[in-house]
Amino acid sequence: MADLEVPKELREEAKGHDMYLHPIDKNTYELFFGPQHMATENFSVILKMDGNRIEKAIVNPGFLHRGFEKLAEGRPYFTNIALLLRICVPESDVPENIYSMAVDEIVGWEVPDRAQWIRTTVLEMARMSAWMFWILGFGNEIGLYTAGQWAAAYRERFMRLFEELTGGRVYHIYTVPGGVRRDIPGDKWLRQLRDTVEYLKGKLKDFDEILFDNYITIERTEGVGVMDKKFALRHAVTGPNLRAVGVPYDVRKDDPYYFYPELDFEVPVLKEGDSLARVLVRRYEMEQDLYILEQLLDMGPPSGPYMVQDPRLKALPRFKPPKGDAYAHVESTKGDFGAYVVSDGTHKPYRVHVRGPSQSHGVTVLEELLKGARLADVPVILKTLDNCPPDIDR
Amino acid sequence: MNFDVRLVLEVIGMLLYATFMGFIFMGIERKAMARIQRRVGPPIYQPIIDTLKLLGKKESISHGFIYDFGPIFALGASITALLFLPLANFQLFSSNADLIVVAYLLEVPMLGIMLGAMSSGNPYSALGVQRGLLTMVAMQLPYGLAIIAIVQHFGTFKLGEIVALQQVHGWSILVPALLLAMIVFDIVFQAMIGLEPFDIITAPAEISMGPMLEYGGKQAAILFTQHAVQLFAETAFFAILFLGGASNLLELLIKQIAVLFIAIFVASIYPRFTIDQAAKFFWKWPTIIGIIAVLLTV
Amino acid sequence: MDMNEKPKVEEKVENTEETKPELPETKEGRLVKEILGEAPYAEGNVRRERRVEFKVPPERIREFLETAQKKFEMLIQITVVDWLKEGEFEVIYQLWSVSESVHAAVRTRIPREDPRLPTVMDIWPVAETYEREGHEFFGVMYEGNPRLGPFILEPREYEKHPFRKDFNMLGYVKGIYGEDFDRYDESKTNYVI
Amino acid sequence: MSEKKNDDFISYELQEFKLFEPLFRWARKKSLWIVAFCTGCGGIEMPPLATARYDFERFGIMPNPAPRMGDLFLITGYVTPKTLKRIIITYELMQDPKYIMIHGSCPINGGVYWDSYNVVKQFDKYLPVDVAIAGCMPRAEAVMDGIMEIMRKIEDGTADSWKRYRENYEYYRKNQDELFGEGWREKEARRWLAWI
Repeated sequence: MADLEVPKELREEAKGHDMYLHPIDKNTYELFFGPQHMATENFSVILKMDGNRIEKAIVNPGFLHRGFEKLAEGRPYFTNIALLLRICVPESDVPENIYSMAVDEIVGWEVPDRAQWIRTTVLEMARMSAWMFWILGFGNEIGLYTAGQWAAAYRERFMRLFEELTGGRVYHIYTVPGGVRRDIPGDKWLRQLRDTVEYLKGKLKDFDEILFDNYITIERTEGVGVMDKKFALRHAVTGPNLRAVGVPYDVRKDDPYYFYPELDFEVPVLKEGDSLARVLVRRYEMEQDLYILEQLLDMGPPSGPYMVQDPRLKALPRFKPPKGDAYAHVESTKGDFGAYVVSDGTHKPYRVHVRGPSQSHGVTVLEELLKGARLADVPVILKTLDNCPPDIDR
Repeated sequence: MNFDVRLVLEVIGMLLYATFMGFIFMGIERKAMARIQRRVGPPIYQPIIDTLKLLGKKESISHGFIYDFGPIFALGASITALLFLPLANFQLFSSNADLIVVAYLLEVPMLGIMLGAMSSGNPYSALGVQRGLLTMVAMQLPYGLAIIAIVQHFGTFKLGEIVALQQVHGWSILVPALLLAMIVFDIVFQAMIGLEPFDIITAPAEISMGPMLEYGGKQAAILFTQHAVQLFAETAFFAILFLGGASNLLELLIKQIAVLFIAIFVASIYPRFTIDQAAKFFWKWPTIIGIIAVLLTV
Repeated sequence: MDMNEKPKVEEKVENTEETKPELPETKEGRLVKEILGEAPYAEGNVRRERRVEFKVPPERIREFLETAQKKFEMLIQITVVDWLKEGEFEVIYQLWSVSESVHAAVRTRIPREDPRLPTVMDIWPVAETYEREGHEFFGVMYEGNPRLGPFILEPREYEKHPFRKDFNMLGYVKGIYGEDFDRYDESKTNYVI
Repeated sequence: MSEKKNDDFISYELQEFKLFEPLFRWARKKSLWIVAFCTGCGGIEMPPLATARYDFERFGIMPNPAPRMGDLFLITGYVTPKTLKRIIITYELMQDPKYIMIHGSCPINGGVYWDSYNVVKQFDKYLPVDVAIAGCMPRAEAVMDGIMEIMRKIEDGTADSWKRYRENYEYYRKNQDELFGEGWREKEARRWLAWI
């Protein structure tokens, strides 16, 4: 607060390097953690170590930067869907949805019920498959490969359903402004989805036994990377990480969209704020997500069109929304995922700004939590924060 | 000192057999883990192919003499340990206290790897070495207690005699005190062959293979061979101490595989400890059980 | 049936708000009124349910955000929009109130030639990342943030501040990676994306 | 006794033992270790490949975090210049013979990011490539097919990217230096060379 001036020499020094560190004295050493490292995947943390303890951590992202927001300014509205979904790879429906929601709001479209139902279902399926992927990651980091392998195999069931619904395994390009790209294939697909939900409900017990109730998992995560409530709010921590410090903030409840107001689900909250709490919140959310999917299936897809009826949609590449801007956000497994879209009345967006939850989790929060941690805690903290490097880089 | 042709042939034959079976054990380990993970898994002879491939690398980076010497030192120690073991009716070398010799020769290979890894200059390797040495220190106490329990019960340091006594009085694990010692030894065994929850030394997600990080090509092939021999020797040591030894190689093999499977099952349901937790763990339960075992044998 | 009605209610609220200049008697309206009472220099209005916005002159943005922080606990994002024709950067501080469930966009405009703003790192430490990003891509100087510099980009791209509207991306790409990746349509007149 | 024997063993050159070459080729084909460096989005198709549905360990393929032991470098998706520096260093850490497979359209010609200022357009200008798989994202089956292709190429000896890298080192080096500026290895890579 005292000096508002940027130290000039620091800025000059920063220009030559991708990162800078103070010179290392006798007792400490620098450890480059990533990007060629199993735990980080295209993300790098420079650790200044004192023995086995971390004195200082400096995050060095940018290995995945493609300039999405700039590219989106050069492509028509509907083409952007195929681009922006690549921001969040394990949960690619989330960027599709936030962008579509924002454009819907700018245009003033009211998305038909059927499309809303499908979008909700797709989002929940994406959440569930992302949870499975998270178990894989977390299991691998703490050395429990069995749970991860099982989870990745269960994820394939969702991949198959996605493939049947959208035609793509990983990138679906399915949710578009005004609705969804195509209708549900039929009742058989719904039956398959129900089977998968039932199947996973049983399998969650297996995960409880092998992963969540495991003595060593609890040893490894308890008391590691503790946050308190004030810290979390000041650092814009969202999603399960925020719920693990006792703040019941969930976009699905607090800023409801689609079918969520109709659904009955709980927001699990724990108070401890350590890695174990973050793991357990995720565990309870898996249960809630399966419950939500079940309710959606009980409700059944409402009849009606799956796309907004608008004559402007006939010439998609030249589709022009009115001037305006909108912010839309959804709850992803990683946290609050938002997009801010500005339209200047032409057929390309003037500015698209995506807010990935890892922008806060992966930089300032990580740097703070790593201070004083052991080296073996780095992967645990990384994974329990559920850091997703493409969110930071975009 | 006259040259004994038969001994030399037996040594060579036993080495070939041990190396081959060690590789197959490694294959069984990978295959069984894959089956637990609901996969098909690699063929059972996959480690042999891997070692061949590493031998066939056209380039071998060296970080100096010690770096090359480390793996060879480790392999030598493993082979020596193997030769002291009474495998079925072959005991190639023998001494009055071969139990102690084998028990500590089985730990020397880790020192060899540490020696080589340390000279590679990679900080991750150095961290792995640090962790490895700490694990060794930590597991020394329960390991020693388990062996003391055995020695006190049988009243001899000779492996051959221990086997013979077990043949007469039944397996050691039938004795309650030695059953406890066996539990302690099994926990230590998990750390000795580097499986979860004690694969702290390699820990791919933390220090990405640790000491092995800089090894590649022929040195890595030697390390693989060493691991195979070590695995064979350790499982055999376990079978000899607690499962009554064996009168022929087939019986030994069955017992070794049984030991191996226990290790695999434990490894596939437990995550990895951190190094300080591992040390604390070793000095807590295994040590307490070990002391009880020793007291019971007095 | 119920789900059909809900969005329509929202729409009506939105329409009425746009026509009326005064603040509606909702929780959003009360929130805006409260904040404007403490910060009379700002303009505020309610866009729709759970969305409010403020316009603040750049020299008092810090003061305003300090006031707003009492109600809006989280700084979700700092968006910079480059309005090339006006010669201005619009900096939007997007705040979220956890207690009230309201999103606020605090807008301010600064000149494009010398974009300077005070940092809000001490109010929300997470602003450090957002500011580094805004500095890197647009060249906005956040005075007081010690870590401005190449963050995501490498120094070469960092110098150019690539998200500015006057950054000729295609020309830059051709200069670096060569010309042979152009994507024309069959008549070689238009780019095909 | 055994030490000396093994020491001799290290020093001889295997290239001279042409007799063993078919055996080694077979071993190389059957035991491809992937360097666990997944660039870009394609990394998401690696877990399905390694797990129950596709399980590439059936063919002896497994991810290995140590680049020195790796054989196959999978470039799974677009490559940014910042990553490319690390890729080049990691590739040079790997020991011959080593193979590169590029995965997805982006390393081939930029893919969807053809006009992005931060995505490398033609990967094969900077490092040699053995097999390229098109698609965005290529399905797991396509990746398996690519791996089969590389196995076939190893067996008949046409997977020679490591040889090409040695022979045309000046060309690749020139392109790398053009992209990153002269002296990037000394200036930047030296800091993380040992730790990468």
